[in-house]
Amino acid sequence: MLDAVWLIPALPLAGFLILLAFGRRLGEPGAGWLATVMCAGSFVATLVVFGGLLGEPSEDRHFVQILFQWIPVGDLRVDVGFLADPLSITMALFVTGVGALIHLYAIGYMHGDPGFPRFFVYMNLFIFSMLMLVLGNNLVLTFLGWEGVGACSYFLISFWFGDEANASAGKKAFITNRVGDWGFMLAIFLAFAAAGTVDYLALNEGAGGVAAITMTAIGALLFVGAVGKSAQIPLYIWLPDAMAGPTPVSALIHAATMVTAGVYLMTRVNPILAAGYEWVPDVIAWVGAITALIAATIAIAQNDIKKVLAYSTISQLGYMFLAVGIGAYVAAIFHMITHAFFKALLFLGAGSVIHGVGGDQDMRHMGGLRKYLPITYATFIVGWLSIAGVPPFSGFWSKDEILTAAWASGGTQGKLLWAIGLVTALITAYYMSRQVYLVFFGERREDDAEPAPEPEAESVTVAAAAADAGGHGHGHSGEPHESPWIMTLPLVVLAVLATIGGGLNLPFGDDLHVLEHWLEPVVGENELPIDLSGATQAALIVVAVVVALCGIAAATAVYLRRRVKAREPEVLAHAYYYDEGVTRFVGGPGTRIFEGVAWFDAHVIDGAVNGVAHVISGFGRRLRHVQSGFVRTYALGVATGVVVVLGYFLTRIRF
Amino acid sequence: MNGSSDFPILTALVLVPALGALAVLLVPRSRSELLRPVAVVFSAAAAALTLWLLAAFDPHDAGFQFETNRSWVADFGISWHLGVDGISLFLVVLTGVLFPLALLGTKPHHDAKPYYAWLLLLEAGCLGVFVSLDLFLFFVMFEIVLVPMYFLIGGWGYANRVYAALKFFLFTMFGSALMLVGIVSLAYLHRNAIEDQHRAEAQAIVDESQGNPSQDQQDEIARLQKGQPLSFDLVEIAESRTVVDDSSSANPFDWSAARWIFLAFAIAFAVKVPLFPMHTWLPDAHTEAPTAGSVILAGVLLKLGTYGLIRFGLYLLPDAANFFAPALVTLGVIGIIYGAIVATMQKDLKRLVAYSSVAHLGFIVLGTFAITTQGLQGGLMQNVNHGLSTGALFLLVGWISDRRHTREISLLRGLQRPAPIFAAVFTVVMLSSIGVPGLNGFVGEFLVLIGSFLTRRWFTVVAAAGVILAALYLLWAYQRVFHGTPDEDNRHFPEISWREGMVVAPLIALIVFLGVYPKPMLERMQPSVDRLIEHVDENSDFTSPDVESQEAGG
Amino acid sequence: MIAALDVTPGWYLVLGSLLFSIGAFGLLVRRNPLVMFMCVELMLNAVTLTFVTFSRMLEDTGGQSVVVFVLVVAAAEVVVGLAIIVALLHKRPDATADDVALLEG
Amino acid sequence: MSVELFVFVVAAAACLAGAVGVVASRNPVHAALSLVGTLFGIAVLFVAESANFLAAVQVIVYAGAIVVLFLFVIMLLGVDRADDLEVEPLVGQRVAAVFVALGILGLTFAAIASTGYEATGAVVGFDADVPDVNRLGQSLFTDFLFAFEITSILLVIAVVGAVLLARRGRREDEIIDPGQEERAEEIAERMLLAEYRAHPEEFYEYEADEADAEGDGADDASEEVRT
Repeated sequence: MLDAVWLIPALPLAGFLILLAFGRRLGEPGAGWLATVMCAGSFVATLVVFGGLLGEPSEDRHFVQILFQWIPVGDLRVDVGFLADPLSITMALFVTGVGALIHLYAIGYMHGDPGFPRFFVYMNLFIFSMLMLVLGNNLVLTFLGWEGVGACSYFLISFWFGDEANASAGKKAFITNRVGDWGFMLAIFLAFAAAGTVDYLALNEGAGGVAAITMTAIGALLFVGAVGKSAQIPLYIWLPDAMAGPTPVSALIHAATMVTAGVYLMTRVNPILAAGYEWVPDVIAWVGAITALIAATIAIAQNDIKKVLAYSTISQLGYMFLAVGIGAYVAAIFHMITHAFFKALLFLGAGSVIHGVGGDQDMRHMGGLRKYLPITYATFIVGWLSIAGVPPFSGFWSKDEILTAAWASGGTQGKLLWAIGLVTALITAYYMSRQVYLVFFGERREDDAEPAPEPEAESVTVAAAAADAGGHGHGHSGEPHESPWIMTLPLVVLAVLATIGGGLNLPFGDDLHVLEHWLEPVVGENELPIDLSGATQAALIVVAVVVALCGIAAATAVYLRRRVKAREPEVLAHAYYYDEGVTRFVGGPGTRIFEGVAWFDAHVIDGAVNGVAHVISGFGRRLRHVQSGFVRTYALGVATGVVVVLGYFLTRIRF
Repeated sequence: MNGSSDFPILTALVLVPALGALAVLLVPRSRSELLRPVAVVFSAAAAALTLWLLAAFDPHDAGFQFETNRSWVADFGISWHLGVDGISLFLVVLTGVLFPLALLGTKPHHDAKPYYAWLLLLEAGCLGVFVSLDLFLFFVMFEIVLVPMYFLIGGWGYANRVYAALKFFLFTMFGSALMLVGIVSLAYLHRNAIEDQHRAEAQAIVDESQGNPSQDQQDEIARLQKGQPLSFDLVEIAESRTVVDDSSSANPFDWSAARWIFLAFAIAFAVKVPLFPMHTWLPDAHTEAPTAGSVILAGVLLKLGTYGLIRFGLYLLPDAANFFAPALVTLGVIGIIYGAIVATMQKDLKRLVAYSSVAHLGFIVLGTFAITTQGLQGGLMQNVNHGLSTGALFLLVGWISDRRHTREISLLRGLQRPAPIFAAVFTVVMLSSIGVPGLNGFVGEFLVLIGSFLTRRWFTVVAAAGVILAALYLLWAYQRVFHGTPDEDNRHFPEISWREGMVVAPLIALIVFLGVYPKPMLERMQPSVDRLIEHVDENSDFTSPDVESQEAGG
Repeated sequence: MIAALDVTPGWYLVLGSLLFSIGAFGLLVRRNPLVMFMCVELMLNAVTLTFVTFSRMLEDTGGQSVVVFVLVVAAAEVVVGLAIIVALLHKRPDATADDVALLEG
Repeated sequence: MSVELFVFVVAAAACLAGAVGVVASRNPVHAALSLVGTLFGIAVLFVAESANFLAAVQVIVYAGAIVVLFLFVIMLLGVDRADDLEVEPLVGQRVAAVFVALGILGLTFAAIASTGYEATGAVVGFDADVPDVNRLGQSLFTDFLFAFEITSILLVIAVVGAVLLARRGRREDEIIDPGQEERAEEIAERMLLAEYRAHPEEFYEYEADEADAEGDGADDASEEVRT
């Protein structure tokens, strides 16, 4: 059963190749169906392997399958091999599962788009890369997937390349990721130089043997990579722009799977983090916490329905890193899973809304949609409650576990992190409720389509989305209409998952910690022990619930009841001007530096060469006139030569 | 000498294209439609020979294979000495593969006959450089390469071709002159060293025979005291280690002859590579050359430099090479960053690709002078990768400028709309050039970096940043050229034709194959590279790093 | 006293050098190509004189043989040179050596 | 005062006078004549040095042939008018010439003086009673045979070259028949007339063309005549 692991990535790869060859001939919707089937098949394969792992006793629940040697050079040996253990399989499960659902959804969403087959080519390639990332048994293979998903995200963000903004958004994403990849690569080199291997198992075993400082460096560098991929401060700027891509892409890549790769990587190498100095995990925790808070605050003032979700994604990822930092790996993975459910749900819902209203993404033009889009509305509500942290929805349990762990990690640092997490939870509940009220409640405000005062990048993105709506056939802006079943079905499924997902790891009683026991063999010894009295835990839970409800209540007061005037500060709408600042720097001084270097090349280096040439030719031009053409002048020269030679020989004479 | 059949394949390899050039010249003016087939047939024959070479090559032999060694100019000990090892093998194959594609890729706009003749002569020269094991022969081939390229650029190039051709010629000549000095002085020093050695031996015999040597001792002495002939044999000079870097005085510039000679070689090859300060001929030459010329220039000619640095640097003068390695690595890293930055700012698509070559070649130099097996193999592989990806890029750019009669990036927009397949091909090549895993570019870059990280850690940290810049300039260029909505001029951009597809297909196939399964290539390089590193390790104070190897899982 | 005025070969040599110098001077200062040629002849004769003198001093006939060759060369040179001059002066009867400066760089 | 001294002084005086005459006389004819003086002086000195044959050859070839050739050329071209020696177009030429001449003179003097007026070479020695003609022939046809043969080739080449240079080749475009020119003009006029009859409306530009074409033709012709 375990031997089927190679099938997991192989199926999407096959789909990719087939679509590459015959995608146009398959056309619509055949291409979409093929891709979906491949993805689903890979999900089934994952289930098979999962079953196989369940068969094993928990201590040796890891299985390595080497396909072939990839880069064998001297001591370096990089295999194309898969590591199937609880962590990777868990990841693979929800990647393929959610992926299959989103593929299905996309068949409906991309209906009528001229690039329909191309879209699914990219999607399958993405699934393949993501699975390589997850299942790879060594850093380099993970890096392959890592870059692969980056490339796919580049393709998919700039999918509607007709608009420059989409193109630059994709480019921005790829390059920002590359900055992180720089750290990742250095980490690989350092790992090889220090431990002589890039293989996870060997590394994690040998982690103790290597100098702590080296391990610290490796961990820190890997974290740099994770920051880039998972859109943490300071490299988060690409994710909001990435919303330029089609909504299924936002749901799959920029919410559920790819952006969580950083968390996965950190969890994967937890022994390295443990072997290094303490400050690396602390940095991770703080970066995560601050990112969570900042992104949440920004989300308050966004008006683009997808932008809100994008910032909330960043903030949720911050939660996960917070968990990783304090060593609550299980909580991190747990939140990753639930987040995959509800955030995918929310994005797909948003997509359904955009699809319903004909491409407009500005929430201020929506409202009262609940009677037009009943299913979307219902499922969106589920997602909302889940992310807002209202029991019994899944988001509540995972988030609460992180908060508890933060509290339990002890010390003022633990308390501080806990407090930040709590505030973030409050804000999260607030802005999500705001979104729900603006979109679904109240009455329609479609008519008052005043140009929105937004950062230009954002507005362009909206225009792009509008263009894309125009792109697929029915961009009418008349009566909003519910999406076809093919789009609502995934919504329903995800809603169910988002509701019951919390059951994976309920805090009551040890035997309910299913996920924890399942992940035991991977994170076991480095997992932060939760030694809190039941009372404390209960208290924490209550606090969390209360906070979430407060947030919702506040939003209700502001946006539903209109009791309080809505306050959406410019600075938040502009995301603290960080992105714009970066853009201005790159466009200004950065470009000028580059131009300076180019000028140096063209004028100093090349100029030096041409200068030499000019000097020589000028010299020749002067020397030319010596050749006067007068015979007697030449004769004079000859005679002078005679004199000189004569004199020379005379000096040679010995008397 | 292993894998040798009685058939002198290397000689044939050098002669076939030369004969092809002759045949092209013999085609009557009236049958000018035959020119192209004839040229293609001969270059294809050469390609077939190289592939046969690849097949017959013994992967486990570190030494030179298929050797032929005939005396050429006996008085000066110049010999027709050819051979390949794991280091030169793939460069030979690359040359053999690229030329037919370059011939098929584009047609000359005029004067087809000399055009094809020059190209074939060029191929002969390139192959000769890679297989010649005699210093003088190497030099001759090196120069033979120069002339056809000069005429190709000057005769069939774009607007500014004459300037570019002259610049290219002068730069390379400047280097070759130094190289000739180095070669000759090396040969003489070698001869003198051996003669001194013999005199000492003779003296020893005289001493131990207390003045009255026996008959055979006298013969021996006579033999030893006979003057030695010159020898330009690369292998002999390199293995006998007669010219060593023994400069040990406190004065840092009191250099031994070996260092000066290495410096001469290094400058000659640095011009060809090109390394940072000497690179300025390259953008002009690449930009002004006809498409086939650019492809060959980037794909093969630049490799003459890197190959020379390995053969004449590490192999011939290991200790001097070790002395200068830091300087060369520094230049390489500067080239990586600098080339990328300048490329970003180019307005001309072809010029941009040309500057990207500077960056890529910087990686190769870095890997070469990291003197680790990973670095060297990565560098060698990067040679091939650069030949494939940049060659393909030049083909594509050439086709673009053939269609649109401009290479100005600002005049090209949204080409992906009218020509999606063209764009897809370009994307694959671009990603390979950026070094995205799964394509060949990554393997080479990764090996170079991981290899150099072992010995030149901080250089590597900087060089790795070049990977970011590579993404920057290529993606930006791609966005400006292929993305966006096409304006009136670009709306009717023709899709890639079948012929073009057939030309670029092998390149794409190789790009993917080497990215997914480079092992066959790497394992053929391994023995020779390891032997070279041992050679350097023994003959210089360089000590190759030892990675305490743990059992890589599985 | 009279013996002091014995004519030694040195006198001939001095005369030869004088003639040579005068010829050279004339060649340099005169512009008329014909006269320049005559100056060349002067120099040649100076040399022949010297040769003959040396042949006498060393009792070696070789010197005289060389003079024969000088004569031949002079003859040939004059023939060709005068032909050139004819061709030149035929077009422009008042041409001097300075007027023919086609080789000016 | 011995005979030898007397001969030398007179001959030397003649040589120098002639030489100065060649350089200084404005008229080429005078120059040529003074050259004769020099040549005779040299011939006399040859005799004084018992090189009788050479003296004879000197007189015959030089004075007889070469100088006559000079005079012939002068007369042929009729360039026998005095050229002024006051002007010197080349700046500093004369000063330089003086210095060079003095340089040569002084250096040769120094060379001669440095040997103490004695030959430093190895004395070969020949018996004086064999006539110099015999000796000369001996050496020419033994030691210098090869050079001697070469001189013949040299002379042939010189002759050929002289002929080629002197001969004025006829150019293709040269008009042989004097009447040809007029005929051409006549034909042109007739063509013009025919054109005008055919289509008078286009006539004017034709007229213009024909006119200046004709003009060109005329100019060419006149040039031909001049050369």
